[in-house]
Amino acid sequence: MSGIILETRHMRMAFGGLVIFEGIDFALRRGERHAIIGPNGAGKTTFVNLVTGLLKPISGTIWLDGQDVTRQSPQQRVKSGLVRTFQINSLFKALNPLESVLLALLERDGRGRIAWQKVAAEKQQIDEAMALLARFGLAGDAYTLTDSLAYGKQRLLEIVLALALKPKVLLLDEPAAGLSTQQGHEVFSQLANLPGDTAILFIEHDMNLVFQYADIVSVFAAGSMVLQDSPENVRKSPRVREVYLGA
Amino acid sequence: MKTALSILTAATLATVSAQGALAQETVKIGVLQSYSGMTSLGGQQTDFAIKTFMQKYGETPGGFKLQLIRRDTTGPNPEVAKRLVGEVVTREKVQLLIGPDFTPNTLAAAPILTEAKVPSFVTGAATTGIVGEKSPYSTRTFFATPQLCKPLAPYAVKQGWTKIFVVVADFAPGHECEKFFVEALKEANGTLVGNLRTPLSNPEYSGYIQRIRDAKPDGVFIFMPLGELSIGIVRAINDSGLKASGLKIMGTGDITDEGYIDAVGEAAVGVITSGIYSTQHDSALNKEFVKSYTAVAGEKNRIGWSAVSAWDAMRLTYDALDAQKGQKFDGEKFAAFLRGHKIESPRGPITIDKSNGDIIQNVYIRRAERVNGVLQNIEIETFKDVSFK
Amino acid sequence: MAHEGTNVLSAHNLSAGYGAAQVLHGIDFNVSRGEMLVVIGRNGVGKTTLLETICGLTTLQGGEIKFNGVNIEKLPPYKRNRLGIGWAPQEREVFPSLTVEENLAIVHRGGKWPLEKLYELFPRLKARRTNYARQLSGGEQQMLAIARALASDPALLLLDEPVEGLAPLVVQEMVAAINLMRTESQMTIIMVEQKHEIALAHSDRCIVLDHGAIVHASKSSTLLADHELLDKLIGVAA
Amino acid sequence: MSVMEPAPAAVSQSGHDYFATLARWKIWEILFWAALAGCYFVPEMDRMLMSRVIIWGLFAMSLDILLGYRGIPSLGHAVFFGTGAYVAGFCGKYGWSEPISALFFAMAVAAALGWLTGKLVQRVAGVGLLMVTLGLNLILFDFVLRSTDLTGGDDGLQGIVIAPVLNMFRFDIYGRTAFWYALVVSFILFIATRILVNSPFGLALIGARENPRRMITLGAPVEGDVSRAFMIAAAIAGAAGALLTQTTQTVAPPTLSFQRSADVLVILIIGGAGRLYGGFIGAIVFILLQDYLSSISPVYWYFWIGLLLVVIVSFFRKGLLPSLDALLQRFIKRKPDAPS
Amino acid sequence: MASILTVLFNGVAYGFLLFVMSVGLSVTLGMMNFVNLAQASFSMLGGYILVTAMQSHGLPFLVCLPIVFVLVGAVSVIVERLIFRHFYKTDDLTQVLLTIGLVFMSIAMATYFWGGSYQRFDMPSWIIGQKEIFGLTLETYRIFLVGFGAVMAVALIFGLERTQLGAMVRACVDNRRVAGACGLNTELIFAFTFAIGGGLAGLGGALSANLLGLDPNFPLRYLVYILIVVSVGGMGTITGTLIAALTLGIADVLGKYYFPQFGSFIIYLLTVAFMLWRPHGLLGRGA
Repeated sequence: MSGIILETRHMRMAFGGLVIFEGIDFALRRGERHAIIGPNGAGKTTFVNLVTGLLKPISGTIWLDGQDVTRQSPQQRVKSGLVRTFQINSLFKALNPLESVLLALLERDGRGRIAWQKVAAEKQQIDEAMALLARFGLAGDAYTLTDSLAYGKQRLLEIVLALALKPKVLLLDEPAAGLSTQQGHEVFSQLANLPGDTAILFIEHDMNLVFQYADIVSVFAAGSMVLQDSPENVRKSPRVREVYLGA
Repeated sequence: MKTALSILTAATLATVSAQGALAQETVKIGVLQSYSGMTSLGGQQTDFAIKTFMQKYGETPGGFKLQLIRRDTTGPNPEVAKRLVGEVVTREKVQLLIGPDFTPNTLAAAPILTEAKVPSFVTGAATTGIVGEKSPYSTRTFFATPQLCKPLAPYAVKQGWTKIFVVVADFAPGHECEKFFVEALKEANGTLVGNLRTPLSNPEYSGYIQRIRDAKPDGVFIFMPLGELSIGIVRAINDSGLKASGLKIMGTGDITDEGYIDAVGEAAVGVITSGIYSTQHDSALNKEFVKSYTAVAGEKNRIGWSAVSAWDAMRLTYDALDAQKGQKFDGEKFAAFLRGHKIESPRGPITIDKSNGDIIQNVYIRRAERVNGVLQNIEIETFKDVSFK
Repeated sequence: MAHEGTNVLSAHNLSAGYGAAQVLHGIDFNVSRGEMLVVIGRNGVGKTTLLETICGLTTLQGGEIKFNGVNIEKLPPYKRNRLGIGWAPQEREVFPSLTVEENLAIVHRGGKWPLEKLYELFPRLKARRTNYARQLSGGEQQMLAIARALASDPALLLLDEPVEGLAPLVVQEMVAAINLMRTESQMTIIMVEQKHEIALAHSDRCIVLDHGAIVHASKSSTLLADHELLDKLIGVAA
Repeated sequence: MSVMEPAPAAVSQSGHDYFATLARWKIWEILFWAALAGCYFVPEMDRMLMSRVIIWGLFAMSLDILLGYRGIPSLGHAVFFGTGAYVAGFCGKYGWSEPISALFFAMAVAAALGWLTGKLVQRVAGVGLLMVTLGLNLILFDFVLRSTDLTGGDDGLQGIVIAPVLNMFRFDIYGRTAFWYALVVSFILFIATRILVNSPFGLALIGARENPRRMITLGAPVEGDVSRAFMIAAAIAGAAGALLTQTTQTVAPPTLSFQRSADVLVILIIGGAGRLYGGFIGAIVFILLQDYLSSISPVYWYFWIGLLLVVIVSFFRKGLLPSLDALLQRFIKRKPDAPS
Repeated sequence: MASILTVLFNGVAYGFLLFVMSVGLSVTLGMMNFVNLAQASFSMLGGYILVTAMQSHGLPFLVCLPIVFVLVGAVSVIVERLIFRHFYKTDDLTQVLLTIGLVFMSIAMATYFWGGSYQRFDMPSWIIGQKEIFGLTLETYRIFLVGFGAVMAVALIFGLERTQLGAMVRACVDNRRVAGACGLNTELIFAFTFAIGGGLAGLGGALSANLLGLDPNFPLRYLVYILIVVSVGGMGTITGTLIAALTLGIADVLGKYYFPQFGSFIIYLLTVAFMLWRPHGLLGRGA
């Protein structure tokens, strides 16, 4: 593992009077597969929203690849390689997967503001979009309206959209939610095939998936990080059993 | 849809003109007034007046058969008015026009009427310099702003109401009226103690009325467009107690126009206005006019000055057509005939000016009172043959 | 009251869908008092549609449904609820602009489930009673949806994937709560669940849906034991 | 899910084809414009009315960029229309009588105003956006109406002189020049807009319409795009306004009234938003019917217009064009699919 | 000093006038999320019913008000059952188009039935003129308006907004399907709320028509004001509507007194500023 790619220092957050984090220190290393687990309402999604810039922390700093990005807009963070997916599908319903992925590629390559020539002229990006879709078994649905795709395929497209941006850090909020056990494994095995230097941070409730695919697990509970350790040690921790896993 | 419409229109036209061709020459008259929206009463009165007139004096003056083409200008909307004028002139081939109403519409229509040599009657626009100056074929039967705005100033000073507060609506006619009144007031040695321009969409006057109260004037002069504003301000001054404490309310006849005075209600009693026409005008012709108009329109639709202007436009049309009896209709001759023409109108005598076709008429100072339980404008003083300048 | 044996709900030759589209084809099943029936199957085979058909939210294209011996297929949803059918929908369909307490209060009918008892069942909700439902976390919304279904004092509870997206500990709590409901108040339950291990382990009987039709019905324990059949029906092995 | 057919070699090619087909001119499009041009030759056709229809169509199309493609409703679109109209009017009044260059100038001024408006509202959405644009519209209207010295107020600008187009075609009362001028300018701007909506930027606008939050997480400058969309829409609305001034040689406050903003929204929704042609179809239906109804029933035509709106939203929920399109699709589909 | 207080009082009175005019829309738009511009037409209908009852049937003013409330409420339920209920699920713009179409139709119908001119109101003598209160000369009708508006506001806030019924309505709006399956009779709740909203709009029309003048264009003339008040106040809150109405009313009257040259700018500028500051309105809920 070669150094830290994403870090939060004393990150504090509250909604009105309700304190979510007292001060989180968190580090993600390059190429790491890192899972966040914890009881519902522990602030896992809030953590992702803070890191990606949809929310602003009350105090503390966020560092991406050695840069302080606390004041950066979500767009700037995306440009720096920090990309996420959403817990509940957040796709372009009236577009098809090809158009959706192409949107991502055009933004990545800075060609999204071209107004004087046709989309069809962006040959390189179109080819890349088709290739990406093919890799995730979505080629046959490239022209199907996203809204009418099966749920599992929408989840996959969600991930393809994020991958299209060639992220350094990929944040996945419950990527297997709503999928059957088998589909969940399929998604994760695809993620396991990503280039080794892409760090992946994911929130997941299915412990089978967590223990099978994560290098390291952080456990959040009641506004703080209870434990950060290897899956085996987390599984054995009595504290984690008490707040999260149960008997 | 387009083609369907045009075929339909063409078919209607064909039948109409076929009927006309059998008899004598048809003169098509375009009637361009507001029939919808906030200013629709003008169009309504115009229609009643024309109908009454034609019932009374027949439909074939000078042997010409008249055909009316009505269009809705929707209010002061020059773009619409110009297009409608263009449409009735180029496609319907009207030879005469009653309207369009409102100054902006009149101004917009003028170039087309000049180019097509179509005589028109200005029955609803009061701005100065918009008649002969813009189209040599136009004739005004309405009034010009100074006719109403000037006489009240000397009248007020003569009554000893020397400190006057001026309230006008904040748009071009208001500005013009304010100018004329203030000039006349200075000439008559009155004092302007304050003035206000109020917005055109304005349901609430109390802030303004407090300003009037603070200025302690003898009288307030008001110019507001007919409708919500003209009703609202008189009522607001009355409700505030200012009228009861002795403030004289004056204004152009708009604020006690017969079409709206019932809505003003008790607040109107005692209001002094300058006007060109009142149903109470004492003449045989007027009594006859009121009787026959009411027979057509019913008691509920009272007679305002749009009705009289349209009536006089018809009178002038009939006179001019009679003069062309047996000839082919000629617009230029028609307009020329009217220059310097003088008629007796229900409002009193009127003269069409020789130089530009504008109107010279008596202006009356009236006081609103209840007559047999009905609010009326009683003429109390007459300024004779007031010029349009 | 129970005329047809102890059947709380019986569906006969049920066909339903949304508008003209047909999702369910000739479904037959019964649930008897105090029983827990689970409906399992792959994504999109019509499990949710089945529950919504019982609630009256779909277009019924044929067949009949009897609740406590009464035909209900023509009744509007709110009347079915008043007869005693409670529904806890999936996707956390709570009322976001109402507080937790309001969510419960507007449908509350007392009976076996006074508010205190609901809060006892889900203590987290009590802590957040004045918060708007949209401010709750996913798991809390799930609890609220179930509590809301109970608040109308149902004789039959329809649960749509009640443990989806919940932390393991909460899943255990939820399962315990469900068991409590059954033992304490003889509640009849129909539950749709993707996580078949949990579903089968805690239920009496099961039906398996595929393409809108029942392809298997048995005791839950039977199916749970038969790995081969389970694999064939819902493709468990990855 | 795992039983996906392997990507055939042709698939990547078909990606290009897909976008190329989307952008290709359809036969009905050519027919539409040809029919519009052909109106000129129909006897008894009111050409001034037709040029008005075309101008309204262009105006509605400009709103379509905002509403249909970016998903931003505006209740103040007449601000840009009126700005273009008044700028063209001022040009004509103060000696810049050459129409084409004045049209460009009017577009530029309207575009600048659009960009500023976009800056102002880019963080506002929904009702807030509607009310802010409505408020701006009311303020500008009030200003123009009251500034009689500058704008002529209620009477409108007087003394507008427009030189013949290309020094050859005079604007006459029969609307011959007006018709062609409006049609050609509108067609050129239509083509430009058509290119825009088929471009990567057009796709980005649609993306932000569908899901602005997701566009942000793709790194798109969503707020900047709002300004850009406003600027482009304003420029075209300004062109429509300038066309109206130049073809009628009149400009008065109704060109930037709230009523006009509402009308253009109605026209676009009637026709169907997000289709580029919705504005034109809506204008043809609405303006022609309005004209027809107000001439056969000057007093009560409001009733029939109202009824028209109610009927359209009842039976053509998404507007005429999409509803007819859906009908056509069903009809086409039914044939080959008949056996299954 | 006296003049400032009088102006302030007039501002409050104008604020309550705006409140009674807008509260009907506040109920249907705010609570039911239905953009019903035709509320302005219901207001007009209220005005015409008042006129007919008072002028033609000689009923006392105070007796007419409940009649207006009930009749307009009944009419609005009929319209709701026949037309509106089919449009609950459509987007805002479709609802705008539908209801503006109804407004146009109502204008033509009012012209047909009552004529194009302004109506005459002969108000009872106890309500016209002025009263001396704390040394200030105040208009009696405005005092009545303030009192009536205040009672109405309190009744609505505590009787509709903060009650079980209010929560039920919001639940139906949030998710109609689920609300039905949870035992709420959504049709009945919607119809009832609509009746309240329509009745209030009618009442607002009856109370304001006397001051503002009543003619067939009433809906179009005041639609913008109603929209401004409801949006500035924020969707879904009667309290917000009240605060917005009072703020705008006082600002308008004070502005006209101190800066008459700005005319209507003040109210428009305030609207723009408020909406930029709080796009969901003063008390509105976030997206």
